[in-house]
Amino acid sequence: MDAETRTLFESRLLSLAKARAREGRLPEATHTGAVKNPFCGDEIAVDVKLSAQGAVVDLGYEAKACSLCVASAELLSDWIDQVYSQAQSQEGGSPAPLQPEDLHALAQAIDDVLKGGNAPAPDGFEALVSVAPFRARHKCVTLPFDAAIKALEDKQT
Amino acid sequence: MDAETRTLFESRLLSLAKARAREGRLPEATHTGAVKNPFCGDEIAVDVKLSAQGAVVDLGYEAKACSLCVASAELLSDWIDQVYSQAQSQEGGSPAPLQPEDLHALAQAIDDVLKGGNAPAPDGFEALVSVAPFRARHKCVTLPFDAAIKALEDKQT
Amino acid sequence: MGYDVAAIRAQFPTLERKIYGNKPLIFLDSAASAQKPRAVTAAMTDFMDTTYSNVHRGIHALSQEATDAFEAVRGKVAGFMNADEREVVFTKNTTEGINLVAQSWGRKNLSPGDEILVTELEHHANIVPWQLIAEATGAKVRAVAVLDDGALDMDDFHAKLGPSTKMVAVAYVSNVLGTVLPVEDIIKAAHAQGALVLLDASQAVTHRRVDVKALDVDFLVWTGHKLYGPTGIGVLFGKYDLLDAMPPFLGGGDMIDTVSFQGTTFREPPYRFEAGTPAIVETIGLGAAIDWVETVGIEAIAAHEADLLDYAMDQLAAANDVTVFGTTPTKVSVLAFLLGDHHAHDVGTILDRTGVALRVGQHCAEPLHTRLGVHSTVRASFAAYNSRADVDGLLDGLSVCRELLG
Amino acid sequence: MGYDVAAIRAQFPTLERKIYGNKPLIFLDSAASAQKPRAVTAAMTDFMDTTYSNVHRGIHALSQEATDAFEAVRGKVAGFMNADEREVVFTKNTTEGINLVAQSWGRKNLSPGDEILVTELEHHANIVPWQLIAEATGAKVRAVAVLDDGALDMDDFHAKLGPSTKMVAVAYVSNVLGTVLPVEDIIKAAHAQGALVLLDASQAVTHRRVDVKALDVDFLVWTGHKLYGPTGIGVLFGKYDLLDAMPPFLGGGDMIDTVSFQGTTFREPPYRFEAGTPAIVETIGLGAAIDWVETVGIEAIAAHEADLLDYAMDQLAAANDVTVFGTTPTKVSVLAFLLGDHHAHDVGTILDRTGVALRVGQHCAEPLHTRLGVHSTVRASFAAYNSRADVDGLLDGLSVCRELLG
Ligand SMILES: Cc1ncc(COP(=O)(O)O)c(C=O)c1O
Ligand SMILES: Cc1ncc(COP(=O)(O)O)c(C=O)c1O
Repeated sequence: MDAETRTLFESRLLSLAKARAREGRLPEATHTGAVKNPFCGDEIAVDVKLSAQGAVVDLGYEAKACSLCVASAELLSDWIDQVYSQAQSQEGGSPAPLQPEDLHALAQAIDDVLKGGNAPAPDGFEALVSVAPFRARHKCVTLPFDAAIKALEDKQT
Repeated sequence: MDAETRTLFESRLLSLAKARAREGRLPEATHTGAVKNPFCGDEIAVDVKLSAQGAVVDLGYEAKACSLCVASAELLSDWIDQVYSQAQSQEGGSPAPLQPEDLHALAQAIDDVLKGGNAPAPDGFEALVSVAPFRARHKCVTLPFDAAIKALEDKQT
Repeated sequence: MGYDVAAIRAQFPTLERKIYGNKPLIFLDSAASAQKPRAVTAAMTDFMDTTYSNVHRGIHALSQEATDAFEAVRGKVAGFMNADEREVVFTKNTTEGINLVAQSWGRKNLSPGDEILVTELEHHANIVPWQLIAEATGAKVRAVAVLDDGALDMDDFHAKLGPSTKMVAVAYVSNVLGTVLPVEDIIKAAHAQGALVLLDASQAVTHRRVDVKALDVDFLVWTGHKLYGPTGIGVLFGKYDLLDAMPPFLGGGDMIDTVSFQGTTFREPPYRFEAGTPAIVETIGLGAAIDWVETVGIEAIAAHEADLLDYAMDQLAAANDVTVFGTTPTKVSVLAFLLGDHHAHDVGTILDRTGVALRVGQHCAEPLHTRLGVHSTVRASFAAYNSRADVDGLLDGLSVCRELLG
Repeated sequence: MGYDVAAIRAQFPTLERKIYGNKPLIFLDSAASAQKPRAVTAAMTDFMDTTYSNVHRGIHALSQEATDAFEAVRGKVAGFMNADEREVVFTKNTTEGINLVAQSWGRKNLSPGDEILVTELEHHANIVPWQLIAEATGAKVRAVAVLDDGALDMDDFHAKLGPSTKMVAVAYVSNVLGTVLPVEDIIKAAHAQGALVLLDASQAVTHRRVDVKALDVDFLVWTGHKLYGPTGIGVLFGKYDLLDAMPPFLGGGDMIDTVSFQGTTFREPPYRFEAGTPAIVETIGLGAAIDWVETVGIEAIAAHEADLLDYAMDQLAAANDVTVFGTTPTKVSVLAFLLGDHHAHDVGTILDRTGVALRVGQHCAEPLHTRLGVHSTVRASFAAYNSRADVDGLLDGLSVCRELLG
């Protein structure tokens, strides 16, 4: 097998996808976004619970999707969690509100990485570099981002 | 110019078409059939007046059509006239009734001539032999026959 | 003389492709669309280089030649499925053919309370057009159940078929399971209830002889690109009297009798349903594809494919981690499966890198996947040009999948 | 550097044809359909020989390559007419494009009392679809008059345009008269009344640069086979928001979001309107045709054709027995005429035998011929590959007609 494929399937993406550690719907979500990849039928729904101040209280997702999509959702959950809730509240300040623009920027950065740009992967998303040579799979990776953006752009549920 | 084309356009068809001697609608037609060649838009209507016994009392046509179609209508009028009205009545017998089958048979014979079969042209239709090499014009010649058959198959008007 | 697969492969230039550097292509995606033999591409190019002209419209020599060649294919298509020429309507693909019937026949003949019977295993092309016309007319679409082995549930069919059923629209062969449906029984039962039957023969004409007269089917549709022919051309068969009673579908040139602002009248079938400049070159290509298939022999192709299917099924059965969907005895060489609990996409990605081209996902049959309780499947399909070596290549590829996916 | 018509002709194999034994072909029927340069046939064959696969559906290398090539043409088409990619819907021809808008937009937006404004000079493809949808919805089709010289009667247009007008569907260029309509004025006036405008640009894209943004047109349709491209492929441009508000036209694969018997949802434009396997190879060919046209330069082609038209018009004017239809200053190289009072068919038959291929009849524009008070016309049309020698051939042919027809 070629090196690219080996790298992809030996990356932590596969184990992330197997563990599905963060999967689960939020019964008390304030925002929800579901998207589908019509080419393969893969689907993912992302739930977010924001506080009145816009801070992330909780988030979850549910996916009928391939390993790359699930892994990407896991990485995204991690990131949101780290950056917008726990990290900030540990320092005692009030948690930063999560804005659609933040996700747009992140999605753009991920897209650049996939398209093989020279920019380094955003912190925490290094594993996605291995998907770059697999053009037909890029959409698998970006699907959770689309769902999350859709969730935030949605009015409160 | 090639011989085929010369023969066609020097045949009596062109002068028949110019004269249009028999053109005219029948106000008292018992049967009427109109057809159109959708490829070029040419149209012809054939009127027939039959006696109660089915003998041809009168016939006419009106055509917005090319010279070959008009010439063919002229020849057809002539033929019906000769065979079914005047000719028979001159011999003192009662005129033979004109049946759709007679026209079908005639149309078939003309078709054979056009398609280049070896059968000789029916009496009176010899000039149509010159149309045979012009496949795209066959329909022009058969259009009046289609109209006449349609007229006879029509119920009384 | 045996089936000379090497000689057949040599007629398909694409099969010489190397991918990912130096991997020979193992093309197992013919159910999505087949490769084209040189005879087809050459017929199209020759026609464009020597005879091209619009058809049905000119009196000049080229237009006459082009029209003759075009209409000769109608005769060839009619012969291929034992129809009359005037029952052959050229469409752009299967999808357009089904929409044509749904819209033209349906708008005239469907009313609230009427039912259209489809099955759970249909391609979306044989579901969505009926849903659209049902919504427009108040009719209802009902779906016959599929059994676990991929067979149609004939009890459910008979239970759902009734006096309200106006149309039974079913696949002749499933594009996922390969199941050949008992269409003779379906047609007889439907006719006994006064319902018409449309067969989606997209995956049937490629694997067996189809005879519309013997079937006594009312409408039958298929698509050129799966029969080794060009894209952009499909076929709708309809019994003449049915076609003749149907209003036009699309309006435009060639399908009219006379046009005026007082009122427009329409031509007889099949022309009434062929508005505008047809896919002339593609029709010529379709004629060449039929010639090609008939030269090899559809029965010979079917026998060869059946051998490949048996071989593949045996090998996959030997591997304990492969689940095959569609295991009826009447099955053509379309083979959907899953490897362990791995997502089809991951399997497909790895197979692709080993040179094996096949399709993963729902294959435009989402309701069937819902029924099967799986999200997606891997589908290998075998055509005239596939060999046992291709099957071996698939199995080797699956070994790599096991290694990488754990 | 001048326009090297010999070099251009050399790229069209059909132009080397001899007919009726040894007569060189003088092809003056490009308005019906244009001949294909080698670049187009080669692009199609190369694609079928190396890259062919169904699109949008596979993850394997070939499918990805085919999809990329296919979608790249969408970008090329968008660039060609200054649209956005997602505003480009692939159809099978102009006729389907107009029917798509009539059915999809029309069924949603037309009600009794509404009016659709067309003109007396339209091709049937821009009349019949509106008549069909008018009949279905209770709307009314009205036709703007044409003046004796072939210009649109703008007074009549303004008189008929009003608050009831919901759609103005007009030809950009007449396929019989060659008249270029004042589409900028038409669009402004229509928008001022709240009506949408569809331009039938079938005969426009071949003769001039078309810019949908500069025009601010709502829908614009054309067909590949007249632009030196393949049959079976056409283009519908629609402003994105209009497309986005339209229900689907045909249902099937590729245009859906999710399918179930509980309810199906549809994708965004342009995919919502592209059901089933598209004309993949033909789309690739269309891309090659656009490249070919842009390499020669649409403006250079237009200038060359204008020169041929002037030359032909002068020669025909010198002959006192020729009546030309369409004599406005804004006229492209489409030239309808009659010789004396001879029927167009007789003239066409003789011309054909001299090697001149052109079209006679009503050119799918029966109402226009009714308006002109003639039953049919002879139509010569000049394309990129025609030369002054072709015009001379036409004139020689007319001399033969005079001799034989008296
Ligand atoms: C002005 C015009 N509109 C529409 C059409 C129809 O195009 P198509 O037959 O490719 O649909 C044509 C050509 O036939 C045309 O010239
Ligand atoms: C069973 C079946 N029906 C319909 C279709 C649709 O065919 P097309 O996309 O050519 O319209 C396909 C193939 O895609 C098919 O397999």
